[in-house]
Amino acid sequence: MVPHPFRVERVQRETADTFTLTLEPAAAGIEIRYRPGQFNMLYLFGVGEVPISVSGDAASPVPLLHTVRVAGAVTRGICELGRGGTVGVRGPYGTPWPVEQAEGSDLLVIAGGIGLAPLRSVVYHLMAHREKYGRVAILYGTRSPDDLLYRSEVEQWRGRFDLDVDVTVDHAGLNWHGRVGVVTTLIQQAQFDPDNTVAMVCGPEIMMRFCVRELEDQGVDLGDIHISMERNMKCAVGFCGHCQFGPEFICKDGPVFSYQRIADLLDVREV
Amino acid sequence: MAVVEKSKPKIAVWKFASCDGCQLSLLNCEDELLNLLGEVEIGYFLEASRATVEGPYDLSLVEGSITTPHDAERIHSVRRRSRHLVTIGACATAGGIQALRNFQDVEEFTSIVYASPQYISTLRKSTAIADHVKVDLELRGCPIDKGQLLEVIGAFLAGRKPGIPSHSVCLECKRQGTVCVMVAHGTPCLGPVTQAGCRALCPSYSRGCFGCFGPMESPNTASLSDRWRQLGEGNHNLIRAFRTFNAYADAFRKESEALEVLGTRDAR
Amino acid sequence: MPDKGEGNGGSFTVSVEALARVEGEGGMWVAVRDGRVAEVKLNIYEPPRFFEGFMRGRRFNEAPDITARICGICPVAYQMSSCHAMEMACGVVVDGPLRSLRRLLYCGEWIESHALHVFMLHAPDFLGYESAIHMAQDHPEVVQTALKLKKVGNDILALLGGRAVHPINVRVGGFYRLPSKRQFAALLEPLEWARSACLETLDLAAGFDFPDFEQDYEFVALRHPDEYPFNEGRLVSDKGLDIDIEDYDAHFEEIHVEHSNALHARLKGRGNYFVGPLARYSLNFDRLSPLAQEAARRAGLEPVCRNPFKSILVRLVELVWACDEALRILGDVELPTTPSVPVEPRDGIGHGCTEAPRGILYHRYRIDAEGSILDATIIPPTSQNQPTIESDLARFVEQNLTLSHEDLTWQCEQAIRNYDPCISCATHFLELELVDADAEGD
Amino acid sequence: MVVVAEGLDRLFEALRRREFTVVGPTVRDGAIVYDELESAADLPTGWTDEQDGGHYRLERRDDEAVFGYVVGPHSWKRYLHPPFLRLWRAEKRDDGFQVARDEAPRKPYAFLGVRSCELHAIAIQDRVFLEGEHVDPIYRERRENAFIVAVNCGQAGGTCFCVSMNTGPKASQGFDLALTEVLEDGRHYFVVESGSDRGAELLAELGGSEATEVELTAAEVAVKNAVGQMGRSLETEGLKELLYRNYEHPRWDQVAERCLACTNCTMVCPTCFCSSVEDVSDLDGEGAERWRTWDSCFSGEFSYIHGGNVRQTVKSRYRQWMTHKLATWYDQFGSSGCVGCGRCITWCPVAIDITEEAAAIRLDDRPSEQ
Ligand SMILES: Cc1cc2nc3c(=O)[nH]c(=O)nc-3n(C[C@H](O)[C@H](O)[C@H](O)COP(=O)(O)OP(=O)(O)OC[C@H]3O[C@@H](n4cnc5c(N)ncnc54)[C@H](O)[C@@H]3O)c2cc1C
Ligand code: SF4
Ligand code: SF4
Ligand code: SF4
Repeated sequence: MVPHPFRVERVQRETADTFTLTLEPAAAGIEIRYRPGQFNMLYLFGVGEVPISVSGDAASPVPLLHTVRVAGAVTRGICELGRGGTVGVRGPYGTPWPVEQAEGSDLLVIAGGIGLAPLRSVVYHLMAHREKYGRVAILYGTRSPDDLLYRSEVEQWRGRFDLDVDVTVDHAGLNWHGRVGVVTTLIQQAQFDPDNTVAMVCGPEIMMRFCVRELEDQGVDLGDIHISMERNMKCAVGFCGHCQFGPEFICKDGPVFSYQRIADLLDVREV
Repeated sequence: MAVVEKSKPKIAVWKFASCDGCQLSLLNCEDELLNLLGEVEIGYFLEASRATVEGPYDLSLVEGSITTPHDAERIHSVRRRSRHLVTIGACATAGGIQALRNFQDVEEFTSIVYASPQYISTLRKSTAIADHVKVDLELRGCPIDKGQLLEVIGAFLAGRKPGIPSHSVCLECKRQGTVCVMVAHGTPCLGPVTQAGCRALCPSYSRGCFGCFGPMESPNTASLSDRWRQLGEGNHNLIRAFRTFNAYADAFRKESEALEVLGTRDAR
Repeated sequence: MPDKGEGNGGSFTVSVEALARVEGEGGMWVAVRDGRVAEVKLNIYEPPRFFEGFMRGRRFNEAPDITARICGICPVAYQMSSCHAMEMACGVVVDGPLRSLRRLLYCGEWIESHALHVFMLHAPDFLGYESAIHMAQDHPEVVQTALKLKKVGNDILALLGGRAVHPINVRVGGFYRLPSKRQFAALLEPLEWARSACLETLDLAAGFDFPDFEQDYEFVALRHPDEYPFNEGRLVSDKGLDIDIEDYDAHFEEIHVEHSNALHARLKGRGNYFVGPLARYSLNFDRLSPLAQEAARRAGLEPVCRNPFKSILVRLVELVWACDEALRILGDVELPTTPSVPVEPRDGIGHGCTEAPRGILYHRYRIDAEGSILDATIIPPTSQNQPTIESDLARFVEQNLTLSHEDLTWQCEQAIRNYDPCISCATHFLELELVDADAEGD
Repeated sequence: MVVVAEGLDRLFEALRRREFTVVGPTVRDGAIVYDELESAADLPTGWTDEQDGGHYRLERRDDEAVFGYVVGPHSWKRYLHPPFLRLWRAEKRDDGFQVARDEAPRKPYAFLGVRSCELHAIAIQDRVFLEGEHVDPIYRERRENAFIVAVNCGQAGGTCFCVSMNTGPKASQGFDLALTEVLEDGRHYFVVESGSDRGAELLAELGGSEATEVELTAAEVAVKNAVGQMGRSLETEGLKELLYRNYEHPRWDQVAERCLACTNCTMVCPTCFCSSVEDVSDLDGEGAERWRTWDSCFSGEFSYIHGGNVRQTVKSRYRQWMTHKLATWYDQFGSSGCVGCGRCITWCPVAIDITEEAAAIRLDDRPSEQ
């Protein structure tokens, strides 16, 4: 439970407040092998520690990629480190997206805002194993065009004939020629077989709720919908108790849950 | 990368109506003061130095409440010259003990004015700094705890969020293993509605908390008042309990006013 | 030299808008016309806080906690004076080991307060620094000693009082809870170190340059049959005053002057007087411990000292004594069986006068049978010294008209700092003028 | 085995010889608390406690019983899962920083006077810290080395309900030694049972005699008495499902009117394990530390995520706590999170009573609409 020092090799600016860090272990022999959807605890010396999903390709765990949005002191400090800086990393923790179970099905990857970060590993995975899946749609929504993550990469995905990539924004600017509207509208237009589809959804809780409702309307089984949850986390291993959500510990039973498992709790306020 | 000599952050300490105790807490950091002086530049701290450095200041610590028209002006100029402004102590965060005047009837107070000529000008109310300007952080206590003061300065230097919890005194009391004075001795205690920070000092001296750190984050003062009554305290004792060093902090003020409405029946 | 008159015939003013290294907010203003000091004002603009006003209607046992908030530098003094006053009103005497522990607590405050003043507020004047912070660059060891010494005082306060500023363990009748023997024993070693550190510093400070400035003050202090005074004694002066503290009112008066938010105190029919270390020392030299007396002599002090600039030496002598006294108390104190004696309110008047680090602090309360405070009077040392400070300034400026303006200003400030004035204390009184409600807010 | 009262001195000696730090009950500040003990003289001989909701008083007994009280405000988690703990310290280096764990060797604890409900509480925390995917090394080190001397309850307190929770009053497992104190016919002795090899070995050093039928019966009777004295009871049948279907019950609003969110109940609960970490830094920025401290689901910050607290209302915090104790705990760790020790009832300043709250919901079962 002690963080290992990792060196910042590169800081890529994604949006005004979001950065992707490329991290290499500072000492030999440290390697964090993870699966898509898992997260690490990132420690900024003397400042604090926060959970951040891995946003890289799980097949090549070095270097480690994390996409961080500035929310407060720790995330700001991490984003300001710059090349050569050091972050402490411990992990990986939590449950992964069920990419193996989804083999043979159509796949809906639905992201809102920063929610694309933990799903990018899924995209890498399915591009590497494209033949194992049916139709694949990546549906991505943000508040404005300026909030889109991984722009050029998303463009590349869009260019692939074996992926349906659809992007929408809530509020368009002058230079936006794409879709405008909430991400749920993309679901209505996506091509998938509701009886044989696995959906992976990540974004603000309210956005996930609406997506689930839409998917349900389209006939997707609640057990085939997976979402990633966020709660306060101090230890990431189920000791500190902060991340409890009813009977679940978000850190070890989640963050990725099948919707069915937590549906009842999501209906109750302030669980 | 070019090595740039980082200039030390400038700290200023300002005083309004107060007892000086909170700023003294800074000088009372005997073990850390010299280290601290290695990390910061004292730009303005009259209690300690006749030398002053021009602003703007990176961190201003403001002690005391606003009680005069002149001070009501001065605090704006302090704010303008401060990048971060932290209030220290009950006076600065809630008006202090001198806010007891706020409850006095104006007529009543003028009637006790002495016959001798008046040269003082003062405002009707003693108010918190946050009632006048934007405050970045409030440090509670009458006086503040020097450990918390160091935490704020240390966090400021490190760029982290200071660990200043807003939960009750009870949590600290229990962590320390102190025996609850209310449950085990029947001593009325404001600990359950008071914000932690003092390391639950009074109960550790077998005394009930009298609320010098002001209300905690979700203070259920009405429920505690009920309990005090069960322990035999009359409403007027309760009113006095809520009206001491943080009398004008919202939750305490409202409770004392509600109790006043209830009447001052005394169970003594 | 700038705006300074040429020699004796000039007219100019010496003013400092905000005095530094004093507790609280004040300024000074000295006007010189044709080589004579025409006007002196110690301008105390620290806002008044009306303690005596809102003490009315509070319960008698709240006085120690509430009045402590008058001053964060000497809260114990307020707690002691109010406890004694309330105990007198209720007809209770706190004696024996509890009394000794109160003295021990007071030692803690003296050590803390004197160490702060001597090293961090006053010494920089003699050594030519703007502050102890600046002094620390050239003399880190002095500042380290200062801090360590202060800490010894604060440790006593923290152990017996709960914390250094506004202790929570003092009550009418004694304490809430007593520390253990083992905890007390831990104070011994640091106190022994402190005592020798003070002795060494005294020898050093004896070599400072002191302006030649002997004045004919009327010294007023407590005097106790066999102790150097803290909590009890008669009020005496070197000009014949010798009264019970209950008669304070008959002999002293407070007046309000325009330029100050603090009241001025005077001896009725006689005028200015002087309280504080110099007065205490000069009236009680024979009550000091042999070690402290010996140290005073070595530092070149006579048993009576009339030069306020030498108050730094006298404070050091008192520091030696306070360490000595604390060690004596710790050496033979038996822990009391209960932390306090019961005090039941009754209809009455109580007076308390104790020796705060800066001089006598007088409290008087009238309470009713239920223990409600009917009225309160609190006269802190700085109010009492204010007229004397002003007259010192006048004489000092007159004697030093040849100094550069800058030096004169600094030395005037120093002349004020001789008194270690505590301005927060001085502005606590009752009168209040309300400005128009419309002027409120921003 | 039967050991006379003086045998406690020999017990201390034997534990001392084995280099244990003995922790047990002692009287301090008007309560019986757990602390490090020097000798049997530190034990609360002749004292008892009177307990009710929000009420605790230390009282003199009219006999010399050593363990004639119930449980106080402290629990053993203070030692196994301490309230303040430095997890590590890190120093800045040219190439980043280096973390050093605190690995100071410490003497193992011997816990003296552990009640049956407390043994169950320890077993519950074992499940949290030792039996999951991750193991807490600090807890493990303290726990594995601890020597446990249990005491069977000869009387129950005003807020006890271990019988309802199936956790007492007699210790059935998880101890090295278990004592039953008997004061009868002018005799004062302990019937001692060993629960482990090292317990048996130590027992042999206490100079006892084989227990007679009469003595064994006396011990049994003492424990039986306790069963009949439970001050509280809690119906556990279907409790988990009951609470799961009553997330929106109006009772939560009612209890929130009284609840102070003061955290006392969680602090005194022997199974509550929540903690926080605090990252602190030296003023010069060269060193940093991480501390772990007890935390509580009653505090607002506990559930803070960027933008606000998830559990804003006191209602939701109380519901989280009680539902955790009595329902979600089963799903998380396979048992109740409550052992019926009654501490949360006694030490709640406003006398909120978990048994009463559960009963109220049961009485007015209102499954929330889905
Ligand atoms: C499983 C998981 C994965 C995450 N993945 C990412 C990611 O890939 N990229 C990203 O930018 N953010 C991610 N977050 C959110 C990120 O953890 C928070 O933004 C971060 O904790 C804010 O910390 P702060 O100190 O900068 O902000 P502050 O708002 O000052 O937060 C103070 C403290 O509150 C807690 N806290 C605040 N917000 C959150 C939160 N949303 N979740 C958990 N604890 C919080 C933390 O302990 C934090 O140190 C993830 C959160 C979780 C739980
Ligand atoms: S216990 Fe209460 S009154 Fe006492 S120091 Fe702490 S906050 Fe102040
Ligand atoms: S919930 Fe209450 S009764 Fe149950 S174990 Fe915790 S403190 Fe004891
Ligand atoms: S239930 Fe009682 S002890 Fe627990 S938080 Fe509420 S008031 Fe405090």
